[in-house]
Amino acid sequence: ACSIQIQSAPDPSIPDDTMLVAADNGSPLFEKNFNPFMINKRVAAFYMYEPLIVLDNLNAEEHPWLSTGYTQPDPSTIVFAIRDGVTWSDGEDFTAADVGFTFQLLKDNPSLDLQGIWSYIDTFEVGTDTVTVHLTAPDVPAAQLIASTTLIVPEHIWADVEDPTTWRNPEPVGTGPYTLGNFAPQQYTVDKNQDYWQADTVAAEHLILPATNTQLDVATKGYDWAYSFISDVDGAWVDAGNQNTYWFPPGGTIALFPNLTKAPFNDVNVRQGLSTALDRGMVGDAAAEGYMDPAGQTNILLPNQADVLNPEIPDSGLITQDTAKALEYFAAAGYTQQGGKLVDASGTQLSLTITTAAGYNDWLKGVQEVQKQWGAIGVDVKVESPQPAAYTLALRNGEYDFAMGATGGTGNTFRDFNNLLSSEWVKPVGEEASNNFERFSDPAVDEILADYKVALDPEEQADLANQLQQVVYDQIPSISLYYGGSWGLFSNAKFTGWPSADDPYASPKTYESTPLLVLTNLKKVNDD
Amino acid sequence: MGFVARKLGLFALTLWAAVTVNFLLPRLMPGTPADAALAKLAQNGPVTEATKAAIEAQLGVPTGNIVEQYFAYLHQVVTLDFGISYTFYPQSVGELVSAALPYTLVLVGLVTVVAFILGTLLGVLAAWKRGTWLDSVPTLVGSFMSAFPYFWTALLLLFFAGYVLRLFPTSGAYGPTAQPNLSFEFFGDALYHGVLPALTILITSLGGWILGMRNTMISTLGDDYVTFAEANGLKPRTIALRYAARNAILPNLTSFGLALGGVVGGSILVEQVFGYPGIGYLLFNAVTNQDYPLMQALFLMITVSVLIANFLVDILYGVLDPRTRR
Amino acid sequence: MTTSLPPTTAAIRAPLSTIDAAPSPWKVVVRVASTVWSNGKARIGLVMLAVFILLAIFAPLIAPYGARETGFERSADGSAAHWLGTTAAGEDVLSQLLYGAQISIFVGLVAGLLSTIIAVLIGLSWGYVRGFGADVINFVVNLFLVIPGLPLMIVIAAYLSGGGIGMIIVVVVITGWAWGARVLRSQTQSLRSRDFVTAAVFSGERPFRIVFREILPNMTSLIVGNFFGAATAAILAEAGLEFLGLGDSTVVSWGTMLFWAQNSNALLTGQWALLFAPGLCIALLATSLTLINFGVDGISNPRLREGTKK
Amino acid sequence: MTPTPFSQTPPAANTTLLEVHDLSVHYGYGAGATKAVQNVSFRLAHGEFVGLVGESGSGKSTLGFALTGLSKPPAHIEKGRILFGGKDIASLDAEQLREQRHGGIAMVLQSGMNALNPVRSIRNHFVDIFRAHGHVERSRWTARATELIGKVELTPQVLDRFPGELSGGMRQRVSIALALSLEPELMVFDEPTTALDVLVQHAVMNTIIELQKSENFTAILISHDLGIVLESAQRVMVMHEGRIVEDAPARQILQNPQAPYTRMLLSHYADPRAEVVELPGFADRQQRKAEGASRTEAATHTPTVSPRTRRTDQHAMVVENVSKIYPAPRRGEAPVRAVDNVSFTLEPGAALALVGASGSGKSTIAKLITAVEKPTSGSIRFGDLDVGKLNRRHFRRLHRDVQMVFQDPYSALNPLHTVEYALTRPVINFTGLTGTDARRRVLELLDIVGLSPVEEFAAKLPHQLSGGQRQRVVIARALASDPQVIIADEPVSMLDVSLRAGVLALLEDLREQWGVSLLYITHDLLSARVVTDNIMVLNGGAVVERGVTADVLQNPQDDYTIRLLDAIPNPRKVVA
Ligand SMILES: Nc1ncnc2c1ncn2[C@@H]1O[C@H](COP(=O)(O)OP(=O)(O)OP(=O)(O)O)[C@@H](O)[C@H]1O
Ligand SMILES: Nc1ncnc2c1ncn2[C@@H]1O[C@H](COP(=O)(O)OP(=O)(O)OP(=O)(O)O)[C@@H](O)[C@H]1O
Ligand SMILES: [Mg+2]
Ligand SMILES: [Mg+2]
Repeated sequence: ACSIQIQSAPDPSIPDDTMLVAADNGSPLFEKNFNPFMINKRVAAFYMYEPLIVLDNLNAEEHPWLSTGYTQPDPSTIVFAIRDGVTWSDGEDFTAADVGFTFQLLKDNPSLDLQGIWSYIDTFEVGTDTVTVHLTAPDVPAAQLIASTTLIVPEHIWADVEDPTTWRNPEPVGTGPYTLGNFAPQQYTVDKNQDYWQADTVAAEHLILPATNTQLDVATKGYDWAYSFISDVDGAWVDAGNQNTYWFPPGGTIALFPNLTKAPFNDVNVRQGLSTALDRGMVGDAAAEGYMDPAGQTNILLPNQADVLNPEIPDSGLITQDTAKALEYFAAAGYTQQGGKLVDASGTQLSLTITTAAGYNDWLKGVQEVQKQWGAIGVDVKVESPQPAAYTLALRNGEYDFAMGATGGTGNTFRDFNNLLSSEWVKPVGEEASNNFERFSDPAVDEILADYKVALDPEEQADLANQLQQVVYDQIPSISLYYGGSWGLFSNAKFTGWPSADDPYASPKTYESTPLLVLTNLKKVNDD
Repeated sequence: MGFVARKLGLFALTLWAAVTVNFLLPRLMPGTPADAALAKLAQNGPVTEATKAAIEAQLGVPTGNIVEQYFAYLHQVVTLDFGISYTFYPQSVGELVSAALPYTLVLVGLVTVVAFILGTLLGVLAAWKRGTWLDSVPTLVGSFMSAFPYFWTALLLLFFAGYVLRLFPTSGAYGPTAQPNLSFEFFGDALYHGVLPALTILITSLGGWILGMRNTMISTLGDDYVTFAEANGLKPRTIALRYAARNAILPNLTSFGLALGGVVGGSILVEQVFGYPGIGYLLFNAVTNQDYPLMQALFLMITVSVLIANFLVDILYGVLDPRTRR
Repeated sequence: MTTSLPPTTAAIRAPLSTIDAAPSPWKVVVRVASTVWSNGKARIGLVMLAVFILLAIFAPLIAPYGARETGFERSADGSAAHWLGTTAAGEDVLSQLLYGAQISIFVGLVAGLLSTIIAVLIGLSWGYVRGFGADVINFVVNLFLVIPGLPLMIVIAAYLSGGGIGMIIVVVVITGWAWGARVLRSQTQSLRSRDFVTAAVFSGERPFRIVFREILPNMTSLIVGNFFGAATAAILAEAGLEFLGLGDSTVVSWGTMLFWAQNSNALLTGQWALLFAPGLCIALLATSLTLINFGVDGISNPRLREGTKK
Repeated sequence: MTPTPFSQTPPAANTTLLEVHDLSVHYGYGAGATKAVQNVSFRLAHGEFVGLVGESGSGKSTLGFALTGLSKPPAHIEKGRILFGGKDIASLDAEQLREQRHGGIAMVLQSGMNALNPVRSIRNHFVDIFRAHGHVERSRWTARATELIGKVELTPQVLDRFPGELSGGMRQRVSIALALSLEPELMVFDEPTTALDVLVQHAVMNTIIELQKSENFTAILISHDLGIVLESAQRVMVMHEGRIVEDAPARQILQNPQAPYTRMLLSHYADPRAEVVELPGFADRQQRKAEGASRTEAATHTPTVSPRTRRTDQHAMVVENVSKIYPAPRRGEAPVRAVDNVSFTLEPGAALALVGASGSGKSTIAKLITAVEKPTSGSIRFGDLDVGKLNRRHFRRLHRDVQMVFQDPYSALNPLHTVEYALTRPVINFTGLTGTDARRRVLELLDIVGLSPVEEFAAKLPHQLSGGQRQRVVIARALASDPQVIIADEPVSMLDVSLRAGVLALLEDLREQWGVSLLYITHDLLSARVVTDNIMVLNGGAVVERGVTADVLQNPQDDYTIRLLDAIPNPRKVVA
């Protein structure tokens, strides 16, 4: 429905083997920073430096990468088998020593250790083609974290760097599929690494990454790959031509975190009441304009992680709106409807404030829908949207009633539940917690998590995961609303083989390491 | 002499207070720079405690109590070394500012001057031809255009001239592959990219100058020296320009001074819409990311340039108005 | 009367026929209003403003749907049911436009009024006092003039987030009063040297009364002009803040409409009316105030009145 | 250099230069129009020097602008024709009109002080004219400008100055030189000397008269001062309410005025040096003194509250060795010694005149006495009040007893407050009366100053009052606190002759009736003569002469006093 239909008009000077990618945003100019350990690095550093394994956070699948695999002889030991035949882009051989060097680098420079792997690692040993990591405590899932988030850098270059914490690595040398091409402050290109260890899987010879990628740009300038939510995507993106398609799989669960230190939100009946009163479909529709599905109350992403789902939970965990049932729950908690208001014994109306961040507009729209629905059963709901920094602070300090937030989607089931439920994160209100902001604490659940942490047997893992889903379903530590999308926009004009609902082999994200999966899976359309 | 000393004292006091306010403003905002960075990261997934610690270490988030920070800041002000930006870590504030400043100065500065000159001329014409279409058209169109919201004008221009008609580039200060240098080619490229933002500022600021000049000029037109000049049969052009306009422009210089001082602050909304790499864009990023070092430096720069611009206008006043010469 | 007045001064006993009825404050208002009305541009402005105000007041009656009513087709083009189409969230644009007028006009008028009041209080005392007091005020006003406006707004907005429209008004007022204060001060200074002010001192009046009963009423037109200027600035500032996402995006105002329009990329989805209409309304509302100011200028400066030609 | 216009032979060529036929000029249109000039007709021959007199607002300037084609909207010629050299001015288009300004009609504006562009040097003013008309070659510009500036008795250095750097008199001369540079056939001088000091005024008038003789242009001199006109013009037109009520040779006007209005104007001239000075409404002071209080008794005015009865103590204002030095106005210049070691005592009930040219320090003394300014040295005492060191907070104590009548009744009243409000405030503040008592007192005050019916006047706004009525309100306000001392700083200089005498008589009356002492500040020696007993002459801040008013004026000792007396225009001098 477009009165002025914008048409995609790709720049004819961009050849067929070159891909235009909206992956990196300058502010508004690019700073030439390819240090993979910095928060402000160029995104293409992810295409140049590779992890030991690539974890697809959509379906929690591990892909062996610089390591051909790892074994866990006991819950506190990991042995990585290092891939042979990999060379750095300057021709030097990649070895286990490089992996060891990288681990040591992060130990020596804690400020570079953004994922905090050294909070798990105790020591490590470098073998000829293995690296063995000893953890400080038994922790099976830590292997995945260490393996998937640590980008390996070449020792022969980084050993001479004076201060790696500020070094901008202007001429990056990595093992990845791409090397740096032309760099200008408003756009840079990366070129295919012809000596890449799986060079035959890489179809695109060049990637162009402009510094500004407004939605208008993306729609009109013939981008091949972008990661962005576009309103009315069919009208604005698909109809713009250029064989555009899109795939918006769930990348996490958007949920409302109740503050469990506050009455009456510490009453599970109140939470159940609030949860049952919601029409999640409408909330998701309002927030994501109908592109995302309502989320089940299990902390599992569907359909991608369907095989983890606890089959005993009814309806795949999806709660349908049921006002009568909600009122029953409220009655159990001592709340009754009076004159359209939900009041407790003393006649005070149930009132709460939902905190969300300014500028997170999909959340805001969702919250407004929640406000409407809860208002309809007589709850007085206020909405606050402070700046992101203040929102983060409120969340971490536990100074809120209900807060919007994202949960799950790390690609590691244990971590998804641990972050949400473990009492290890719990801090008193006023002190910053880094996870479990709702401050859920249950010794029984802690026990399940402890078992999970050391479980090596997949059967046992699955069983524990089922128990945890039941906990989330019954105790409502967070009220799941809808899935947060991964907004993949693709064009089939030059390259095909994009991830899709039919072939959900990877997340459509353009940043972090999953793009490696995509970049090694594409095929050129005109192979001449 | 006592008068001058007092003025200078007041100037210094204002400067100090402004500098101090600039220090306090960012710190009055809730949350720290690390929280802002975390909030950004959290959009991509949960963030651990270790991450926060690493971020804080990376950014060098200020340590010490507020008094120590204040003195460290004063030291920075004096040495003009504002350290490393949080948002754009590891770039230094100096690096960032010196990269952004030229574009803002040229774009906003040039347009401000052009708008002032053009608006003033149109205002003179309107007042001189009072009651004719030369008066009513510029004043009505001017007051209408000056009521346009900046960003709205920017968006419309961007959409129609940029995307529909594809006449001008839609973002950036120069072509995507260009490397900034002093060549003729680059200059032309930069000029081409500046057209739309410049047009936006021109459209929305022109009206104010037209109206201001028209009103003061109508007042001076009634002054006795204008009547006397007419009685002496001077050429209408001479009367309009050298008598009426020449005197009418003086009061408008003060506004011009403030506007010029504001140039350094850039035009946040316009730069935002056009992704123009100027100070305004930097400022917006700094503020929304609680980038203390960058914010402090930018605020200081803006404050000082407003003070200096006012000072220069005072001097110009002295040159243009013999009455103030002492 | 039997004063010893000489016969030749009979002229002093003015022709009593010219005596008007006792002046009431309403007469002054009527006089001011008629001066403004007599200006063609101001007349257009007043009519425009009146239309906007009426639309805002009667929005609930005129608007076809509720401002926040959703559930219509998303991003639809104009149709008989939705003259200006719908938003990406499935709201009726026309209804939002009508309800949005309430906020914009409210913010404009309230913020304009408040910053004018502050400007008057500070500008007048600044103009009247001398010595240390004047230096202190001068210092404060200079500070507010020198500190960059929009950034200050952003910082305050970030600090006061969640305050809704009230916060926007506070921000606009804090950053907007200083200029008016400066203008009013210089006018006060020139008025304070008038004889009638000195005469009031001789009448034993206290400074407060001199400032607010003798000087203030003589600046009516300047103050009214300042009000319209401040209101215009407030309307534009509100829109700017909302557009940057620093306001309260849950209310429906023209500013938030633009914010959501930009956010859902109305231009990309072809919803040009969604972007065009609120901006145009802001521009027209602000223009109406600017036009009224033409008439207000004429009150204090007869030269700025429109020539009464045939 | 006393001008003697009548000794001059009449113009040789008696041909008509300007012919005005049934001219009406209106401001605005329709019923609300101000008919500033109505049905005016006259002829002007080559070389004539004609005076145009009339009170403020009678339409003189409007006529002057119409003649020179300078009428601006809303002014417009409603009907009639102006033929200059046979050509109708109204028929010329803008450019033709502009071109004819060289060798045509030039005008020196009423506000000559502001007629120069403040940001252009005097030289450039000349250059602009030369360039516009091209009647002087570029090479001769400086020479011609120097020549012209010399004709108005200024030095060539003036050329490189800016208007702001010149005194009012110099600026007025520059305006005249500029007009002269057009080599006009007819010059219209609109009040060329208003707002100038008496001495400067005298000098400028002399220059004009000399110039007219030497350059032999035709001149119209507009003035509200019949004295000035009669001293210089051969023929006088008297204007009243937009019409010319009398048009006759100067001598005839003086000796045999026809119109009652002309006669009224003439009656207000007297020589302050005369043995006996009488003005309409004033018997001579000495005579009155001799007659005793008979006149006062005649005024059977009995106030309901006798103000004096409450006073037990009467104080004198004692000024001793007072100096006031203002900081230098520009860097590098000397500080201004506005008042220089002045001492005097104002006894209760006395009337003291303070005279002197502009800038001689008169107003400064008034400010010092009223504590508006503090003296640099010396002391001012009023009873137990040390006025010189009075704090702002104690102003009320002083102002209860010392009040001021302002020079300009137009700006001394707040245009937005009614007369009643203006009078009620001091009554409430100083007498403590409230409600109906205060109102009664206000009406009484109006009655005292002769504004009746009092109720009606109480309700008026200043713009509904004439200048004289306003000044009466100002006086009433000064009386409201029942003061002991009234300072009147040039209370009539802004008023037309027709209103002056009434106000002066009122002041005089009040003093006699209520026993207040009066400090009368003026540069007008005639009025000083009629209202005061003693006089002090100020020059450059210092007292140069003092004594009994009549003695000092009849027998001046100081040179400066003599010059002041000489500068007074007096039509009778002409015939004498
Ligand atoms: N611009 C104007 N608009 C309307 N009325 C005007 C205007 N200028 C003058 N008048 C009116 O025209 C009449 C004549 O004014 P004019 O200036 O000619 O008087 P004048 O004799 O020169 O007085 P003065 O001695 O005060 O200069 C007055 O009643 C005045 O109020
Ligand atoms: N506030 C001031 N600052 C500096 N100089 C001043 C100030 N007030 C007056 N003067 C100077 O003091 C001198 C005396 O001024 P004053 O006003 O007393 O004269 P005046 O006799 O009242 O003159 P006029 O007849 O023009 O009113 C003048 O030279 C004047 O310029
Ligand atoms: Mg006049
Ligand atoms: Mg004086």
